[in-house]
Amino acid sequence: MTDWQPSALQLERIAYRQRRARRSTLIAVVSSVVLLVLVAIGIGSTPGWPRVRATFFDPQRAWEALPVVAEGLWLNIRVMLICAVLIVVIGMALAILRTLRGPIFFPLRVFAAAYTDVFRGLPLLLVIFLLGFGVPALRLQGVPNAAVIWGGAALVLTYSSYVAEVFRAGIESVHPSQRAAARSLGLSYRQTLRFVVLPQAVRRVMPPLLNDFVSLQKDSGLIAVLGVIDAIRAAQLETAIDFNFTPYVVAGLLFVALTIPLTRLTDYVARRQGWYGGGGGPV
Amino acid sequence: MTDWQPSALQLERIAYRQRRARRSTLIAVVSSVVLLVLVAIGIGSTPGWPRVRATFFDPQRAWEALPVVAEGLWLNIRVMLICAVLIVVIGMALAILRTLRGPIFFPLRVFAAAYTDVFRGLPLLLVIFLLGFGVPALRLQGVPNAAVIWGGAALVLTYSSYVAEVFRAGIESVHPSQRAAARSLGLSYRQTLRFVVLPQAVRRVMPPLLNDFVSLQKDSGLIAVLGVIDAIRAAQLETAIDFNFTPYVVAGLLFVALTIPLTRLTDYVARRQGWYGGGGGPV
Amino acid sequence: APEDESSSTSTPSGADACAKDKLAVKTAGTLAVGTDKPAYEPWFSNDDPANGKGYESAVTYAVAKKLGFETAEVKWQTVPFNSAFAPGPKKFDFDVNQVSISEDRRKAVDFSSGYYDVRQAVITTAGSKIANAKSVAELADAKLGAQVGTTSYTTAEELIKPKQKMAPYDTNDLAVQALKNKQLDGIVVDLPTGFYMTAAQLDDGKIVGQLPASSGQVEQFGFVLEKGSGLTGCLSQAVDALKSDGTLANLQKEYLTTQGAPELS
Amino acid sequence: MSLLSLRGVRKAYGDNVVLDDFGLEVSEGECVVLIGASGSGKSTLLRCINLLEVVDDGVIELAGTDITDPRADADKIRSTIGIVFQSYNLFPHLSVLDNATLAPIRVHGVPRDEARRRALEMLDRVGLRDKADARPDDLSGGQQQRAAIARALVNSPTLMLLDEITSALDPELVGEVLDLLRDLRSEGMTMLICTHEMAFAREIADQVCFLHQGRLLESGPPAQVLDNPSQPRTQEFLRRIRT
Amino acid sequence: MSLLSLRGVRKAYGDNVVLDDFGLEVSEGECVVLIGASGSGKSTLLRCINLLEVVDDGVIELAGTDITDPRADADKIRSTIGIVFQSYNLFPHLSVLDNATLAPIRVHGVPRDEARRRALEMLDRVGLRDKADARPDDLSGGQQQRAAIARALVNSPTLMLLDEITSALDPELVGEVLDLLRDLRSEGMTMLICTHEMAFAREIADQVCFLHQGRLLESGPPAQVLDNPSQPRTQEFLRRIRT
Ligand SMILES: Nc1ncnc2c1ncn2[C@@H]1O[C@H](COP(=O)(O)OP(=O)(O)OP(=O)(O)O)[C@@H](O)[C@H]1O
Ligand SMILES: Nc1ncnc2c1ncn2[C@@H]1O[C@H](COP(=O)(O)OP(=O)(O)OP(=O)(O)O)[C@@H](O)[C@H]1O
Ligand SMILES: [Mg+2]
Ligand SMILES: [Mg+2]
Repeated sequence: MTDWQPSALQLERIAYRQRRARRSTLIAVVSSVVLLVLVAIGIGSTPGWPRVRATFFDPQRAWEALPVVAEGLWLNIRVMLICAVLIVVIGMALAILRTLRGPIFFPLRVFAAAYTDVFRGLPLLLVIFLLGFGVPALRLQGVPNAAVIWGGAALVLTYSSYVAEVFRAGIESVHPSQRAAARSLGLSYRQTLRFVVLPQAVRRVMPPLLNDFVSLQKDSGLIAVLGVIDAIRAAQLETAIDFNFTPYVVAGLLFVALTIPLTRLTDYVARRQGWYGGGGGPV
Repeated sequence: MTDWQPSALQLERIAYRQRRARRSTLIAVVSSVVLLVLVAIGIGSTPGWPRVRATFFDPQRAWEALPVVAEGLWLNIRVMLICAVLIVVIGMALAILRTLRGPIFFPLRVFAAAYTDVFRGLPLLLVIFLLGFGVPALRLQGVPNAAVIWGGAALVLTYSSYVAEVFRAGIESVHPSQRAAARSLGLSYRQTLRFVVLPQAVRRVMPPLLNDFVSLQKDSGLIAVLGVIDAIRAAQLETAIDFNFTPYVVAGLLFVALTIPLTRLTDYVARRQGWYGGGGGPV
Repeated sequence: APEDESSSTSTPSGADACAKDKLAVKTAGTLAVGTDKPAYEPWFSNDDPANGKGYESAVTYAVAKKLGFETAEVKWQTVPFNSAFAPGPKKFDFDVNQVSISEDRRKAVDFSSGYYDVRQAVITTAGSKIANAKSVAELADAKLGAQVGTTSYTTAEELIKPKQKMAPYDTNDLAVQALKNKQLDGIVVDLPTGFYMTAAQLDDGKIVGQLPASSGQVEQFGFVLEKGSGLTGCLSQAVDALKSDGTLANLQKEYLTTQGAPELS
Repeated sequence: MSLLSLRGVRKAYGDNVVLDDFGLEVSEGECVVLIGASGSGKSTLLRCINLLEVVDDGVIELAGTDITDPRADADKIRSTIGIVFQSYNLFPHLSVLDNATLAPIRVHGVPRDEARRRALEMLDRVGLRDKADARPDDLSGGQQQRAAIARALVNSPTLMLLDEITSALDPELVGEVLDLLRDLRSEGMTMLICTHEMAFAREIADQVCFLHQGRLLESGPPAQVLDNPSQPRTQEFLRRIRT
Repeated sequence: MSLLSLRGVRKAYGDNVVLDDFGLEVSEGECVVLIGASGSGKSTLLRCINLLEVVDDGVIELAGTDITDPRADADKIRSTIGIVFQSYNLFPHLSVLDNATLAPIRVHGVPRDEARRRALEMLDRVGLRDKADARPDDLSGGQQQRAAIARALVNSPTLMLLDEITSALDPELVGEVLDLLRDLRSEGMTMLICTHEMAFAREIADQVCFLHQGRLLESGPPAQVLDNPSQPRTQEFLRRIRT
């Protein structure tokens, strides 16, 4: 069987498919390049382009702003990493509470639903204000005053309600016959969740989950309203010096540079492990 | 069969279950009330509480700020509604491009992936700056200059990349045997998507999809940096009058008031139609 | 005040080049003036730039009059700080928003002559650890805040070199809130705003003192114009005229409290 | 005494009464085969016994305890009952081997190596050893069914519920599964089997029960029910096969 | 001339060669039954014919055109071939009736009312009319199987691929499905059926094919293959049933 050699017909088919794939890539590449060039020429020849380039895309300004903005980004990253752990834990707990069945758990479901509704509905900025300015204003003994801590708490409260909904979607999408099979083997409710439902649920919602972490990374900057300096705020401070917006673009590129490897890696792993679809079929 | 009367044993079981459900509700209600009262007393007795109450929860100030903030909210709602339509369309298209199979579609998949990566990674604020300040600065002929339009475009670009990932998760979670069944009946790729894959996909991702629309509603306010007044901005203006944060709280409550009916309604419909789980089983 | 270097950008050629009908305004017969919303005291009054009260409002009307515009011909519009200097066409003829003149910024916009020589000050609340500071050096250990995008922030960083990172806030209101919460030891603001804050916004506010002028230069607030605007020269002329005839000094006396703040050594 | 005893069991989905005043006694070590038309309630009955559905009325007693009592510990009861579902319900994210070792390791506390050894042995008996590392989605219908059988049997439950477990198997494999069940029965396992294959029923059953519209219409030894049914409905049902 | 003709078909999943140099001729109106051990490649063969899998080599000709040609219009070809999957693959979000009317309305352009009428008629023939509005998840195994049969047959394809379509059916229903298939055959439908039930094969087949490890080992009329197999492997496979 290993000595199988494709027939002439099959070789012709393979060649045909390759030609088609190559042609479509070619068309795509050529048309993209043409489009890009056209857009570039079009934008480059507008009367305002030199000013826009100087204001948004000044390489020297970018280079100067880089260290400061990168330092701000470091705050985003730290806040994001620490909050992400708490958010996953709390979000998962809320999602589990919401998917409990039976009238006994009615109050828990109501609690989780109310939490999600309120913290998802409230603008993050308001939660940050309330916690970041409100709590320290209470002058409680022994409670920390630091802006980062209360800002982080606000992020956790808000994002855990988003993540809870994402997990819930995953949990509800697992067919009930899977639970039945697990329980029939004697697994408890917890074990069923842990070994059967959640592994399937989490895989299915990886893309929206990543959505939330990418936007957490960016929103972690909102705690800047409490007076700490994140990447965007650093860019703003730089911009104020000479009214040049390039530092913002630098911040944006840094964010994208952070996000892309994360996304590509997750996608790669997911596809390799067959988490998405059935992979590869022709239909 | 319709004349079936539960046996005494069954009546006893029903009563037992009701007792348990009632007891758990009672425990939950009592413990919540106790907790709330304790927290209220705890907060109320802190030295800073009178100041915090006056600063964040001043009923008269709230009443005064309400009309202005509500007017700002009206802008959020309009921007959100218009953008939402575009976002769903573009997000869906991107998700479909990303889930195409076969080497011919490789370039389309790459395009969709790149779009998602870039616009999901870029901070919304930067996209708003680039479009809202950059495009008008090009001084193009016949291109509208209005801040709301470019701000809206920035929202659409950014959010469609989020929504694309949500839809993609839904599409990938539909078992490939469903596609096979549809194609085997002679349905085309498009028809398979439309009648078989998407209806199942969209139902599964309703919660994260709502997530994105709730946060779109709030982020629609970011176009305030371009000089239009949304709810949060209106609250800020009110706050500047007398340095009282109550208007922010009013804005927050209005947002929550908008979100909750939407969420509850979707959940109700989803549960009735059996979109979530298998409903009702004991396991 | 030292000789103003900014008026040299484009000197009007003839004497009547600055006549009302020759002015390069957006819409003939009206003067479109931008400022942010909310408009803060003591530069404006009651968040209403059109009432002629508050220093910047009053100066604007005085300048308008010099250029030949009636009060009713001055049209105010809301311009967020960021869009005041974003590239591209502007809808306003000039913007007035406590913007400090600097050579760096001149790359992006035009400035008129300065209409106010500004000093930065540090304010705090009674009982704070810097309440009795006498020198800049004593402030180095304090946690200070300032509004983002202002020269208050950059000047303070340069002069005080605080050991803890300074906290930038979107608005001065937020900085005041943080000060009340003891999250800050002091706020750096321009002196007139500092007086206003200690009087109106803080229960036990206190001016610690004025910062020395940074690197010997006098900081000035100027009107912001579109880069290469044809109006810059005439506007500067008008400001200079108001300066020399004493109008500006009178208006400062009327609206801005600047007396009684100790100098920090 | 009966190991399993059902009395007056009722289960309805909405207006559709699927089990109606159902009664059955199964002694220890007995093999009871349920036959009946499609939709007559066989699978529902198995699901009720395994507490995957809550009965609307009636009592199900296992070894003398009422397992339908809401106070009963459902997890513990289920861990002594095995079930092979008609639709297999394998865990798609786990390999065949992991499907079969999940319960031994997590529920019965068998050490991992021991669990793997036993599972591989069981997979061997159903001819699936070479697919131990495959995902369920990559298996043929018959392979999935055998994986589900192995997953349930590896726990050696005292009561085994088997739903159409030979429907996707070829005649050779049916013979092997029959041998396997006979072995387990000789080790004392009690079995309740739903099937449409009368030959299979005849081979293994101690007692054959004929379900009709959610009621137990007729029961007895295979020779009696399958060859000399007393009820006209049973006769009609069985007529087709003999012609 | 043959309606369907396979020559040298090969299909492998990784190293696992599932179909190997497979050849088969099916004439118009013929009913060919595929038998063989679990995992021998029967379902894969049907999926390849329906272009749900891309073959690695070989030719599949339908009515004289090579459907494995990458230039072929797969949608059009599939719309003339019906398939009932071993695992049913009903659409869970649609009612049984909607499952059965989707293709007639969307692919064949049948007016909605007409499509419903025909679908209900077909559901009636498989005894499922009263479940027309039920969701697939609420059906018993046999009911799902019948819904899948109805969904495929309602399109009156010229070639029908049927994978273990009686596995979940009781003897009565098997008889009815047999009648249904005979009717359709007399209307000219060509059929390719996988089954493990030799009695069923004997009843319906014009030609029985025995698959072994992805190859066609033996084929001929049922009487020959089932009663007098020439290959030792076939003999071994069939021995179990006769004992
Ligand atoms: N998607 C897949 N990936 C990998 N291997 C597969 C896949 N589908 C089928 N196989 C393998 O191909 C072989 C043939 O499978 P197929 O489903 O055709 O068998 P079958 O003859 O229909 O068996 P059964 O009678 O059990 O249904 C099996 O060994 C199976 O494990
Ligand atoms: N979840 C459900 N909701 C509503 N009705 C259901 C549900 N499950 C089963 N039914 C109905 O209950 C009846 C009995 O189903 P059950 O699965 O017990 O039949 P069965 O005897 O196993 O049939 P088969 O031999 O076809 O597997 C059927 O009419 C079915 O439609
Ligand atoms: Mg069943
Ligand atoms: Mg098969």
